[in-house]
Amino acid sequence: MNIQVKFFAQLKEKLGCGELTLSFPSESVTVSEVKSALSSKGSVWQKSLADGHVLMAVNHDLVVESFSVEDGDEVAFFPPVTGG
Amino acid sequence: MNIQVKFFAQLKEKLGCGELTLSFPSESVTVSEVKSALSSKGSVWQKSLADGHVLMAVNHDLVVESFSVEDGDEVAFFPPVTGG
Amino acid sequence: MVVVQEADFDLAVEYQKLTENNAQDGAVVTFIGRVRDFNQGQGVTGLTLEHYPGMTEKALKGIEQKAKERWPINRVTIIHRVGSLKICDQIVFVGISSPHRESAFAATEFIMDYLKNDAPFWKKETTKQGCHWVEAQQKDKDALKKW
Amino acid sequence: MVVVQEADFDLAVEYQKLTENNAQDGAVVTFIGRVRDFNQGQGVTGLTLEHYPGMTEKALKGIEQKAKERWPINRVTIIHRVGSLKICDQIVFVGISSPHRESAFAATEFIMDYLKNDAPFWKKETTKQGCHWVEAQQKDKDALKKW
Repeated sequence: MNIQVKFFAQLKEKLGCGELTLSFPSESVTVSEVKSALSSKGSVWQKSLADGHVLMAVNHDLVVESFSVEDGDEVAFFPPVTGG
Repeated sequence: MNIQVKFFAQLKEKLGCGELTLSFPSESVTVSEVKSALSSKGSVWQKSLADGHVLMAVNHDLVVESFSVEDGDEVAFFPPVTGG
Repeated sequence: MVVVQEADFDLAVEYQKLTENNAQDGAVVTFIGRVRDFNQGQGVTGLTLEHYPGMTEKALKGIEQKAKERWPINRVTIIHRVGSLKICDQIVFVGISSPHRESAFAATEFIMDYLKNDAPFWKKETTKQGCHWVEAQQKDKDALKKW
Repeated sequence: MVVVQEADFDLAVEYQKLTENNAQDGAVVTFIGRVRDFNQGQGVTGLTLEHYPGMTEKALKGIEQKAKERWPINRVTIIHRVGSLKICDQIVFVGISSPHRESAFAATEFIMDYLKNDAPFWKKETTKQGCHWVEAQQKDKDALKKW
């Protein structure tokens, strides 16, 4: 299965990446497993995503790490929000 | 001493009076004594001013019955307010 | 700033006064009270607002001062109309600017809650059946408990 | 109604939308957030607002819905700007009309508190010394505790 992954704000700048596609052999993974896959891309990725303040969204809804991601889903990681 | 007394809203309508002057032989009286003097004007006055919801002001500040009134003061009686 | 007037007020003009040359206040809260078509009478067609000239201004200034002592708010405007009003007419405006939203919200609501209990205005509603004085409500008294 | 846009908004126009043909709502509360000249940087000259297109609208609609379930409010408008903003520029508008002032106040503040925590916007401040991302504040998280 394939998922789309997006990054925003400081996280996008640190990773030097706003968007990428990830493939998994299984039919679903948890957000935590998406994080692990991304962390294997290097120490900046590992360190940035290990930050407990990073927020996660699947298909535009905030989720927790145990949330299940399926084929075609859009997963996003971003720092705490500061609008308003 | 002389004081000016004002009435507003329902109270003014019930008493058929918006304003009057009262004279007292003493140099100061309490608001409660002003009420008593007014109540002696008749049963409508007595009944209307006995209503525990009636508010009292002296020189444009809300006061309690024990507040002291002096020569030249403006005393007002009115129902609970309903602005806003 | 406290104003008691028969004339209507304009939200855009009041907002301008709260914000012009004001780069320190990130938050502006406004409250507008309007004449509803139902209240204590069904089918309200309008109302007359009586007040106690002189005391109204003093009471409102006192409430403004209490709010300023309690919260870091910079600009405060309170406007209350008197006289004859129709359905949907504006009755009262409270506008506050502050560096912080929580202060602006709290102070605006505080001013309205105290205005409802301590400022000498009285509403007489007109309905198709005639007119009557609006009765003060216990919930307005209760609203003060949160402050 | 939820809008995310680069363009500025006009309080008078938004107030008109909240009140036209609306004889049932006696209370209108508005909040406007503006760019201050100080924040986490001294001498802020402006800021850039990044967002997550698609999710911002969904998050704001969700917050609007939660407010409507909780209070008897009739009309709700949320507007949030994105892109480059200068000092004193307007950032965000929340406007609510309701028959009762307490609901209008509570719901407006509720929406701002949740927007500050759950809507994917990020501010980058520009100062004379350069630019930096604004850090989220604990007090915004704490603000949710009252709801």
